[in-house]
Amino acid sequence: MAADAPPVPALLQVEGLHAYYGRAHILADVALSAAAGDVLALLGRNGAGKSTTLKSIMGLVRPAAGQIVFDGVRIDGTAPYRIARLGLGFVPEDRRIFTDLSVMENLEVGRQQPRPDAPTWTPERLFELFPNLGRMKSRPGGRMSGGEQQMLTIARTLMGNPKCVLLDEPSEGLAPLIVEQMAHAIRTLRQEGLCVVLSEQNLHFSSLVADRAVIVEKGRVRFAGTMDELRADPAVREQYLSV
Amino acid sequence: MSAQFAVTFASVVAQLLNGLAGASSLFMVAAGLSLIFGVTRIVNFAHGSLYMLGLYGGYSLLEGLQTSLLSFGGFGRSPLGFWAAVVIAALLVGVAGVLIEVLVLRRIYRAPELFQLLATFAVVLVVKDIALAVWGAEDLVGPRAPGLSGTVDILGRHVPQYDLALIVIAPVVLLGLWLALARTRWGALVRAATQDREMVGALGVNEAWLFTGVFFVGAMLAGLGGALQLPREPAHLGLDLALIADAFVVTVVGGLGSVPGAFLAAILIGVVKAFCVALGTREWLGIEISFSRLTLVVEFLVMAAVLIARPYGLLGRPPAVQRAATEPAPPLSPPRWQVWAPALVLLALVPLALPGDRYLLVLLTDIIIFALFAVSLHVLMGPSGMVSFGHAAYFGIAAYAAALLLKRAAVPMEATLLMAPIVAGGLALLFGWFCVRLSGVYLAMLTLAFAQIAWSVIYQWGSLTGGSNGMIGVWPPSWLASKSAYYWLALALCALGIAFLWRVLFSPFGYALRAGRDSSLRVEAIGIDLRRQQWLAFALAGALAGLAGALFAFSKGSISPELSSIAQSTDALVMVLLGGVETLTGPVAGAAVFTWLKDELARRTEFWRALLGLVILALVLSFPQGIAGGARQLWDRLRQRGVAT
Amino acid sequence: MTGTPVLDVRGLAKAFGGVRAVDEVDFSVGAGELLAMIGPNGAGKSTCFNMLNGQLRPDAGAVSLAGRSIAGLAPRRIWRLGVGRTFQITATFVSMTVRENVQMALLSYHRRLGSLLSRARDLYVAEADALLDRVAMRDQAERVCGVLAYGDLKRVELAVALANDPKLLLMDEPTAGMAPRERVQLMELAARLARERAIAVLFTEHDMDVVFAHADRVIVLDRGRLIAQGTPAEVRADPQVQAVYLGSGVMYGHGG
Amino acid sequence: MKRRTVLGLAAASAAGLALPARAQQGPIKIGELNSYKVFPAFLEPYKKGWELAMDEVNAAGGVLGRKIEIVSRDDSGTPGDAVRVAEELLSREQAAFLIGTFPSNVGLAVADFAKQRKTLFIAAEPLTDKIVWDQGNRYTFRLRASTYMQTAMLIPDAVKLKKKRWAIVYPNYEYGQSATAAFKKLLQARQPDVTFVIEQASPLGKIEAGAVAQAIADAKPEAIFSSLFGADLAKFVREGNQRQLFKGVEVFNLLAGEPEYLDPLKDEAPKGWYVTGYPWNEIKIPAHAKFLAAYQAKYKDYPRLGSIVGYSVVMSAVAAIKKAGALDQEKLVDAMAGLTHSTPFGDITYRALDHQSTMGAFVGQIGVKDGKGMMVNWRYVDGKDALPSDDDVRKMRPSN
Repeated sequence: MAADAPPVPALLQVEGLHAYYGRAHILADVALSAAAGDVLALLGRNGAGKSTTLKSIMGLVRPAAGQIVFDGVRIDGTAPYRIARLGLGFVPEDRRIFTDLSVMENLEVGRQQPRPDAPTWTPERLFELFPNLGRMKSRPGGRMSGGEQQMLTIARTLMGNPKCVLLDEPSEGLAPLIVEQMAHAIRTLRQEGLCVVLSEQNLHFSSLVADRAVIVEKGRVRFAGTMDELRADPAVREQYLSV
Repeated sequence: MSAQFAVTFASVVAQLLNGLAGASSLFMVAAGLSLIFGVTRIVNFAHGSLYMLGLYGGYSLLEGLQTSLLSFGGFGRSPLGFWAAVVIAALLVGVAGVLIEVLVLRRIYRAPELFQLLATFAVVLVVKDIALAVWGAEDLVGPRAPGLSGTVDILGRHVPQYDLALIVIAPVVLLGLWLALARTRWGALVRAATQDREMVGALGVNEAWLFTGVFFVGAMLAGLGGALQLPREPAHLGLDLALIADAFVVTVVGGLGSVPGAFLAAILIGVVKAFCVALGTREWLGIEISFSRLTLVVEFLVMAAVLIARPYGLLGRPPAVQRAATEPAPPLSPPRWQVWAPALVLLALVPLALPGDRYLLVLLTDIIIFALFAVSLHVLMGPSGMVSFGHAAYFGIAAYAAALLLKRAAVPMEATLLMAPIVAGGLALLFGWFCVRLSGVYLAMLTLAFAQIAWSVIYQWGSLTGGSNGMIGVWPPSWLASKSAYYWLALALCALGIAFLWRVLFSPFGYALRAGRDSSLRVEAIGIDLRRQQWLAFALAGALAGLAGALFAFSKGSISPELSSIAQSTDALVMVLLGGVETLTGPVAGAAVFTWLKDELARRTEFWRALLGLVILALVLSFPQGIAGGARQLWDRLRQRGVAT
Repeated sequence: MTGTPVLDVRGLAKAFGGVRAVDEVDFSVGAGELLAMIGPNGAGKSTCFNMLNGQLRPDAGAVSLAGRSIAGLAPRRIWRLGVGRTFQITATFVSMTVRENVQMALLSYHRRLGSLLSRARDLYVAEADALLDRVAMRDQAERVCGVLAYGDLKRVELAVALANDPKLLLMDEPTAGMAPRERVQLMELAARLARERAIAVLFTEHDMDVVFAHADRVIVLDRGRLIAQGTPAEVRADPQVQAVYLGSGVMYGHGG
Repeated sequence: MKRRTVLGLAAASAAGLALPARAQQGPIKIGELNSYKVFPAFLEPYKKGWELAMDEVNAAGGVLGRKIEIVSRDDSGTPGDAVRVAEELLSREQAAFLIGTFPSNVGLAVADFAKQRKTLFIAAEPLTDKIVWDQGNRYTFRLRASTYMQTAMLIPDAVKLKKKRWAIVYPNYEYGQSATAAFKKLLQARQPDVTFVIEQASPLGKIEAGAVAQAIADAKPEAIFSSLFGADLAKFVREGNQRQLFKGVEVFNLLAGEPEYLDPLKDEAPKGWYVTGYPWNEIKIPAHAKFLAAYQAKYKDYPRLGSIVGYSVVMSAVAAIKKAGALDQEKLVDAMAGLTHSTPFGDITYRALDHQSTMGAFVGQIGVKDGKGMMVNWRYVDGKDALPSDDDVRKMRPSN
């Protein structure tokens, strides 16, 4: 599928991914790819397998079959920390902030060595991206609002200086104003040359930030193409996204 | 009659110092335990064994330094040599901890909660036999600390210099630990992993090594606590279990995961014990109270009081929602009749098929009774989500109730089988009222405290219970005198009891318990008084454990306090975990395998304890869901493979 | 609105460690009415909710349900008085089937929880299925909640919340995690139920398309205070609300 | 075989549940059970003791023309397991009768089991007085000098010192409690003006030695009676020494002269304490010399008191079989009553009156020589001289 291919060589390439949860077959033959500077939206209804796809890439769910290549290295079956150290960052859907740790300590946990081929982040740079955080450096994560936590969880992942970030439902449960800030942040990441893969239900938000989209339904890929192609195809939107 | 004497200021000070010195090692062991629990959620039963290894290791190192060619002109007898031995022993124990973590625990982190406890229980058995083989059975009295073997006069009392050294060392260790946890990257990682280890891994931290590191530090602290006791306590084989209960008490009283809390709790308990000794026997309002006898159980009284007043210990906080690495419990399914009905028939036929084998009947009677005991515990642990470390309280109390009713009140044995469970259920109702107000390990430890209190009452109330000797002549009437008659009775009653409990789990009452375990938030939001349900479940489980206890008493003809002991509670816990918490048949399988294994191995080999430990470890590593759970998982995996290909 | 409101809140306040999470909030909801509570993350919406459902005890203020004070009562007592609720993060019994989840609520409603020997799954099956029909989950009645999709769990929660025939329904972000059309369907369902059964509905929501399409009235909280209230149109036009919450408006207005 | 096929109960019968071979003309099996893993310090030498005895008996041609075989089991220190193991020994191993046990509760449980099964049981070690008195039965006999007897052996020295203010410290269970009760009763009978200024009961194995030593020192006693042993004793000695508790104070300590408990103290063994025990290297009677030589030759180690107990209990068993001339239980029990035979401590008799043997103990003081503790000024006290009057015993013992 030509439309599926990113414009430049893929940084992240997933093929034939299968995953189970207990007895349930969650993913069946999922494929996707994304390149540096590329924002790929993984769309689909709740329960379609978006989150499991991201977790499988990150190694948090062990895929039953399939091949995942990141930056030229096969990473399926690899421990999550090794995947993270290759420069793949993960932002979970429910934020998973360390509530007992302060903002600075949360960032410290995410810190990794700078990478020559990826932007280097410092707390100062991150506070420019998320000004709110800079005003609450020593506040425990548990005493922050949902929006602030969402910023912190992205900042924490960026402290690892990733080449590619997986964002699971970044707009979920946030006030419209905060969602706008998230969109701004994701666009900034793209400008920095990062590869971003995000899972979303919010087509509108996705169309603001993403270049390409993959639609998953019942664990299978039903559409892969550019955002423009998706916009031009109301039937697909209707059938798989219930828009 | 003991004469009363006044407690003077000087003696108060001296006893305070005794308490503080006694608290020092206890603090270190508890801090290590707390650290390990905080990060890995492992209730490390083997922590006492690590402490014991610290003492033995320190002893051997000092012996080596003093007697071998390495003595370097008395280095072993110099203060430097002594402290070097202490530190090296602690580090070696840290390495032992690493071995335990890497070889065993790392493989089962994703197993259901508390399953790791089973593995560490097995480690206790193995380490104990290793220590016996390496160091022999005789107590080993270590040397006094060179340079600190004298005493200091404080208010006319001779206070050992070494005690003062211990009093100084503990806060230094506390400070060091606090700095490491609060001020270093390692500390931040440890605290983060305490809450969400999977996320820490996803951020590029090698959690496995982080855990290993934590285990090293925790084990090293236990080893340090042990090695520091060398000048005060002989190395002997009973140290592991003597200490582990105390260490748990201190950890929980202080608040899980709180190192300063452990410090405070150790001091509190050390000082309370010292003052109980100092008070001796006192008479108040005509009632004589022997405080020195109270030392038997005082730490558990303190723990019960603290937990009732502060459900999360002195400095503990309600735990942040911890992300379990485990999957949620699967739905409960009733055991298939195709399995249990033939099994029951076969069991009933045993006396007819093998009329000569009295012993098989005795063993099977034990297994059947323990199966009911384990199932009654499982009702709490599995579907209700309440772990009890003190389930033997009800087992033992019922055994005593039955025996006393029979011997003292001349109640027919048949009637005692009805009354004893009622007594046990009543006691469970009393204890449960407090317990269900807590959750998690705190709940478990409160059950343990109550069980110990029950045990100590049995143990101390010699005029009624026969004290540590127990009671003999608790035999059933003549129609049950034959082994097969009693076997059938036990089989019938235990099968009925188990069937009743299983039935209850599928009743509205049982559903509400399971609902409460799944989501206490939702349960409250649909009008269910969860505590009340749990409270009644506690009583029900207690009563059925009581039935098992009464049957046990009459099957043996004699009882003694260890029926309510920690060891008996642990056995039940091991049976449930070994079989698998998440299936109904698990506890039955666990009871059968554990009882049979123990009997079989003890008969065949001298080092049966280590062998039992190794077999349990093998089972743990091959069936991380328990024996029954493992069988189910295997089935799932086969099906999955079928679908994928 | 006519007569006594179903829910009436006056001067509600709660502080945590000196921070006023909810500060002198007044509002009421009438029978059959859908009231949306919106505001930035951390504005005090959850605190407010938790005081209404008994999870938290208010520091000050009155909460009355159909004229009866419920402030400070335990959640289960409030439920018995006729308050159903759904949670922001779904709270279901993951080891039970969808039907069993609903049956659980029915068993509690009919006070059958002391029963030790009857089989729970055989009780109130028809009633449970009727409720599941209403939320279009009947076909998944036998599935275990642990494997259900998030949006489906939300619907299970709604069915559970309806089991006690409530006067008031508290829904915390009822459509979070759902696809756009599912959101619409769920809120339409809630609105229909509210009107048919004269249930008062109070909900929080971040999806402004949902709020503006379905709420009868909207109240806006910011830093614990009520800063605006009125019809969706009035609130939408409020510059203060735009500044603290709605933003430029690019994030909504595309739904349906 | 067919029965076993019918019983496809693989789980329960997997291994080792085969029916016992009914070998009538093989060796005579004696069932032995003990808490080897719980009390290894005492029971390892004990095991060596009975192994030596078994070898000697068999080398001499056995008894009744058959060799003896001791089938030994670990009872894990609990009455429940002990009763099960005892059943296994009798029904599966076809043991002729039972010997062994260490803790009192296990001893009593097995005694009651023996009564129920009408089988001879020779309790080797349990010290509780009840096993032969309050709860004695026809089938149970006990070898060792009981708590009461050992306490009584110390009384003459205690009375001689004419100390008025006594402190007591004991491990808080049957043995310590009875020792304390017996000591108070016997001392008060001989010396009515005595006062007990403090009584410290410590949890077994968990004594708060510093606090206990301090509390006793604060009570300013003239003498101390202790029944501590093992780790508790070692801790108490060390903490007491440091706090100068024992300066000018006479100390009596049951069992502290037994090598099991004395040897670990090395040069810190408390000089001058009055103890019961076993000065193995100074006993000159021929029976002991022979035993000592054989033991040292076989194990390259010196015997502990446990070795004596293990050795003697087998000798008792063999003597009983020989006297009974058969393995019939009633004949064996009748043979045991009044049985006299030789042990390394000299001849002993199992009294028909209460089934207690007259094996005595060595009473003396602790001295230190070459950095090792040892007993000095010791004498052997025959058990028969430390027992209450026959009338008193009859009153205590149930009439069955």
